[in-house]
Amino acid sequence: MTPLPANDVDLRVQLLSLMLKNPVMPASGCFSFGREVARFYDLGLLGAIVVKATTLTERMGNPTPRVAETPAGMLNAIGLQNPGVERVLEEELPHLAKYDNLPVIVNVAGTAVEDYVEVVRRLGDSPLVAAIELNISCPNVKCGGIQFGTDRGMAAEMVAAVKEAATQPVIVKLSPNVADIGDMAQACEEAGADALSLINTLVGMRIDIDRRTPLLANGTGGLSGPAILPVAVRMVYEVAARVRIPVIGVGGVASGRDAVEFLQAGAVAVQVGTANFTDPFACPRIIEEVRDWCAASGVSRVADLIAAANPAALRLRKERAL
Amino acid sequence: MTPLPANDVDLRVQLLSLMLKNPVMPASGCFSFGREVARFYDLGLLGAIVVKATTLTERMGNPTPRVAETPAGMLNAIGLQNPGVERVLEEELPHLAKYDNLPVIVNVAGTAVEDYVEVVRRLGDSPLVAAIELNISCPNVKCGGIQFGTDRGMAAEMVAAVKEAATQPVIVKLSPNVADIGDMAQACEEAGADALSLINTLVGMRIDIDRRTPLLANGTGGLSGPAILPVAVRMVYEVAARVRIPVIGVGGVASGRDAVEFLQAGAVAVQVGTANFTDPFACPRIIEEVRDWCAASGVSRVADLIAAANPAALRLRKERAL
Amino acid sequence: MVASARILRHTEIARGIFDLRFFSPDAARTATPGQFVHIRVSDSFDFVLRRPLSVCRVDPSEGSVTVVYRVQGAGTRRLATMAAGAQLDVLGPLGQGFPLHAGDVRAVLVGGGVGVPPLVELAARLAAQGTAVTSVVGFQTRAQAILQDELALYGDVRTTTDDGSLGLRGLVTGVLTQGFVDGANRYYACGPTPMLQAVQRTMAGLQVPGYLSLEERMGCGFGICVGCVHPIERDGRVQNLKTCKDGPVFPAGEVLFT
Amino acid sequence: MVASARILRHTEIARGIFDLRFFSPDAARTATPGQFVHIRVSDSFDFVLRRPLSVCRVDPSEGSVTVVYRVQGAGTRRLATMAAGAQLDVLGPLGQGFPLHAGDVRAVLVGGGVGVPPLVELAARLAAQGTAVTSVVGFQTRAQAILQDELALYGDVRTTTDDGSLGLRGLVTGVLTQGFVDGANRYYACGPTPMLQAVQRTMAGLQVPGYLSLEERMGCGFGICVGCVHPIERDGRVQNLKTCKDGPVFPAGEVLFT
Ligand SMILES: Cc1cc2nc3c(=O)[nH]c(=O)nc-3n(C[C@H](O)[C@H](O)[C@H](O)COP(=O)(O)OP(=O)(O)OC[C@H]3O[C@@H](n4cnc5c(N)ncnc54)[C@H](O)[C@@H]3O)c2cc1C
Ligand SMILES: Cc1cc2nc3c(=O)[nH]c(=O)nc-3n(C[C@H](O)[C@H](O)[C@H](O)COP(=O)(O)OP(=O)(O)OC[C@H]3O[C@@H](n4cnc5c(N)ncnc54)[C@H](O)[C@@H]3O)c2cc1C
Ligand SMILES: Cc1cc2nc3c(=O)[nH]c(=O)nc-3n(C[C@H](O)[C@H](O)[C@H](O)COP(=O)(O)O)c2cc1C
Ligand SMILES: Cc1cc2nc3c(=O)[nH]c(=O)nc-3n(C[C@H](O)[C@H](O)[C@H](O)COP(=O)(O)O)c2cc1C
Ligand code: FES
Ligand code: FES
Repeated sequence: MTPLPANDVDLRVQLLSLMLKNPVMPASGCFSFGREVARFYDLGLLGAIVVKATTLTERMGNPTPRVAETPAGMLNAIGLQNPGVERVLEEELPHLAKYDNLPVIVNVAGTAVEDYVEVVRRLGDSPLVAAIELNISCPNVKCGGIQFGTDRGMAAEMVAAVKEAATQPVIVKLSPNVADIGDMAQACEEAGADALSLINTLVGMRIDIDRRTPLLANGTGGLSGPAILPVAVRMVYEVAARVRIPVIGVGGVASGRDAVEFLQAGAVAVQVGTANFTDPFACPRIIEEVRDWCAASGVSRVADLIAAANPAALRLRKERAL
Repeated sequence: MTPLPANDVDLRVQLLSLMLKNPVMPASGCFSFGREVARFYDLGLLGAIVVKATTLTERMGNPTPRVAETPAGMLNAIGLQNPGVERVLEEELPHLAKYDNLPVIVNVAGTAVEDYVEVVRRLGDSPLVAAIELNISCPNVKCGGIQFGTDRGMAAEMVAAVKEAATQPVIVKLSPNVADIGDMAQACEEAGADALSLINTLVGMRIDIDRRTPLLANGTGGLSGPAILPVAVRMVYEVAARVRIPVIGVGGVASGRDAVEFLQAGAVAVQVGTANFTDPFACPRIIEEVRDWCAASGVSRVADLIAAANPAALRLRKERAL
Repeated sequence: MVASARILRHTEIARGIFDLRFFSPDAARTATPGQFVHIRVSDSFDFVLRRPLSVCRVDPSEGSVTVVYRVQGAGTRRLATMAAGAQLDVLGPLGQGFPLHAGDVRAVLVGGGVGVPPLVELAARLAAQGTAVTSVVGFQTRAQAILQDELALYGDVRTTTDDGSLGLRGLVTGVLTQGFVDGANRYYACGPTPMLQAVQRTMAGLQVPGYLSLEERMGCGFGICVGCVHPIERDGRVQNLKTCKDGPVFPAGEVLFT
Repeated sequence: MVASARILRHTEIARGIFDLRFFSPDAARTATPGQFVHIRVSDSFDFVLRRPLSVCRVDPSEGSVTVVYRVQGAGTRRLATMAAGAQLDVLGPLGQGFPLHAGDVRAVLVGGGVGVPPLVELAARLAAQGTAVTSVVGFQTRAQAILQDELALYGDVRTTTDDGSLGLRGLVTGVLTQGFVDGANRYYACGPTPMLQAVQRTMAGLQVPGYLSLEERMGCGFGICVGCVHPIERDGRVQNLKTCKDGPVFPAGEVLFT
């Protein structure tokens, strides 16, 4: 393949009805609602934005410490702190209206199916919300969240109920803390999910050995960052070869090469989480690195990379395109 | 706590009927049968030795590449290459007889219950073998291995069958690729396991983006190394609070502090895997680091650290001691 | 806001405590006392999180910022290996620093351990606006005492140590008596949480208002992870505010401890 | 066997190709051509695996070992930043090198790219025992050609490049004709797997026995992980032997390619 000028690379990818200007978006909970990062760069550069998990009513979250460092990663146990869906709609989202072509994806969490449904219903009235990301995989709250993501039947029930209430497309975010991710993915697809994002965090723990107690106040937390990238790539690879709906890759993306790896595994786009903490400019940097890699590798359309290393997924993609 | 002279630290821990001179042993598959490392240091320094997975008949393993590097870790897909139990007994183990007080733990793998049982039966005749480690968690062979480790019923059946055939204590090595590790642990305990070791590797994948294909010939591989330590600590913590049999901690141990972390989580000993590749002297170094940490922290008996950060596990331990 | 800043000076000023000065004209111009910088100690994934360190001094004419830190764990140990001349990845200044009140006649500054550094720039600014400064600083032991000479440029300094090896034996609160705070309009405190809690209680009893600079573990340092919160009673309700963005300095009367 | 070795010299000898000399008297004394050293490029967990590099030259009097490597990925990129004077964590020499046969009159050495380095020490030892040496070395392009002068000290050197920018255009096997190998008792080859495969086939056809130095991804480098195996036909059966311990050099006739 002969190198290309970087400007000749077409970075666009199609996600459901949305044509994203590039395949890179921040991951939920790692970008708040965008206001802080807007001080650093133009959010209009992003392919899309996924905002912090939103629940029906305000949540205070867990006690601190809520974060801990691990080799090539971190643990978090935020516990879904957010002001509740009404204030999210009134106070947190409006500033995003000023960006051209910046699809806003709202991550939804809760403790019972009815909560999720109600949040989704309220978001349904907002023209700013391009899609819902259903967080059935949060490991950091006592009830709700992750158990929906590790039980096939509960996941399917949740997805079906939410789909009925939703006016926007529903992306279901899967938990990696399962024995068979392909099966969970299929259950969600069958229940009506429009797309999947994976992975949420792995459950982990660090102990403060000098104080002889878990470092996080919550005990356990969610492991994210480069450490989990190989697990995420494997799951994306497996799921993309199993379902016909689009898959968004999440987990440890810190460079353009990482993003390309997820695309080749079968993802149509990637989310960037922890890397935003290490480097506030991570997202625009990764977009440029994807562009540069494509140019150097003679790839004129980034969409051509999708599932390039995953023949079974590529076959499914082609079938779908027919 | 006031510091102690390093020589005053008692490193011994009790594992089943074995009094180990210290809590550090190499992990299966990361030390071969000990011969190569014996060129570097006296194996008699180790708390115990766990040798490479042994199957009924010789196995050639998977095609190469079999290893890949990942952030703070590596993937492997060795595929259980080994000369089969007869040659293991005849050629690989005898050299270990010359070490005083070096319990030899043989890791057993296979594809069907009968294979496992037969290997265990043959090992039963060897006075050199102090314990069996049942590998129901190898992610790198097509049939057998991991499916026993991710299905409650199959695990229990396997453990029961092996226990019936075994003359030595049976340690069951658990897979982390499950939604509920505590439940798997309990299933194994109820089926008669004498102890548990955890974790084996997480299933992962890397893609060679320049060649557009998974890097490992096998596609997926097992993720090990510091990256997985928080997952392993969490699982040890959970399992130690759930079962009454002893737990051995494995996953990412690279320093004395890491070993102490596992002990405080509830492990009675730790296994060191990937760190042997980074540093051939990892095991004796970690033993000395544990000693130094204890001395600096005023801990006179390393056994007192077990479950120190895990009140529920400590309670179980005390009940058991009564 | 994010800069690759050259290290101008890096010296050990007490056992395991370092003074690090780097070149960052923007930060030197804009930083206020009580704000912090968020430093990436290595480009290795061993450290995916940055380390927050308080601004100790700024020198706008030299374009330099100084932080003073103690080697605590792996990250600060790594930082301590970096030599003058090397480039440092610095984000900041971040957060809300100590508010100055122009009419204050006298202020009491209370610092514990590596909570002392931000008080130095604060003392300088208070003195510059004509507020008399008295400092009370506490350390575990003499070998870890730092920055008393710097603080002494701006007013009286009382020192306490846990073991009595320097100054008064005991805690900083032992110094904070009615007579000592007489005439003080305000206090400013930074140090470990138990100290802040004790100071808050003592000064409330003495009816002196003030500010506390809180220390919470941080993910991002600029408000996007919601990791670093502390319960703050404000507008009649308890809120978990971000210490990196809404703090680290809060009015003492608003800060809740559990 | 494991040493913290001081870097004596570290220079870029062609675009992205470095010559690294380090001080290791033991290794310099015991290493044989075809053996390798296993280098830890950083103490960061970003690199849990060491990198294998062939011994290119040893100088027992100076106590030095030289390796020549190409920057390939993150690890060698990191290695390339280390300056002379720095300490390097080196394990080795490891593996089985090229066997020398005292009575050989003439040997043909075949190298491709960064497979050329081990041939230099080999050529020196062959020459020292009176074996005439002819080398054939292939590169992608002129800018990546290395070590021809060093090899020329011990005999004729033919060069090929894929793009014809230096020497013959084409592959090394283009040179390996009946006439060329005439009188050769043996060949020694090191380079990328497709090259080794082609050389093995060609030389078998020309009925010259020889040795291949194989390249497999390594975990440990000394035999404990069983990651680096290659199928070898020995004692009448196919065995997956460890290239780090039983190799990297094997008799060409035993090596199976799929
Ligand atoms: C706003 C603020 C200002 C600070 N200013 C100073 C200062 O001027 N001088 C100084 O010496 N120290 C200061 N600290 C504490 C300093 O940030 C920690 O000592 C340092 O981050 C420890 O890093 P480490 O890599 O050595 O420890 P590690 O234990 O390896 O750190 C692991 C993780 O825990 C975090 N962490 C560990 N200890 C603390 C702690 N006590 N407080 C907050 N995070 C911690 C680290 O930032 C990192 O994310 C400040 C903390 C905060 C929140
Ligand atoms: C016995 C032996 C001798 C070698 N001698 C030389 C030499 O003298 N000069 C030289 O330039 N190169 C040599 N190589 C190849 C060299 O080891 C790799 O180029 C190097 O490991 C790549 O590391 P990296 O960090 O740059 O690449 P990365 O892609 O970041 O490496 C990731 C992992 O893959 C391994 N890897 C990547 N490419 C290769 C490869 N081609 N072969 C083996 N492992 C690889 C690395 O060792 C590491 O474990 C030799 C390889 C072997 C097996
Ligand atoms: C601090 C923090 C908060 C998070 N909050 C959420 C959340 O609210 N909803 C959600 O679906 N995922 C949440 N996640 C998970 C991330 O969106 C992402 O799935 C995960 O971190 C893996 O990606 P990474 O390795 O790039 O961080 C959070 C992660 C972190 C680190
Ligand atoms: C190269 C390699 C080979 C392994 N082979 C085995 C094996 O044969 N049997 C087994 O039970 N575990 C095997 N394991 C898993 C380790 O014993 C250990 O559970 C895992 O690597 C986690 O520990 P670590 O992070 O310290 O490496 C292997 C791991 C590696 C890296
Ligand atoms: S540290 Fe991330 S919000 Fe404060
Ligand atoms: S690299 Fe580990 S056995 Fe060869």
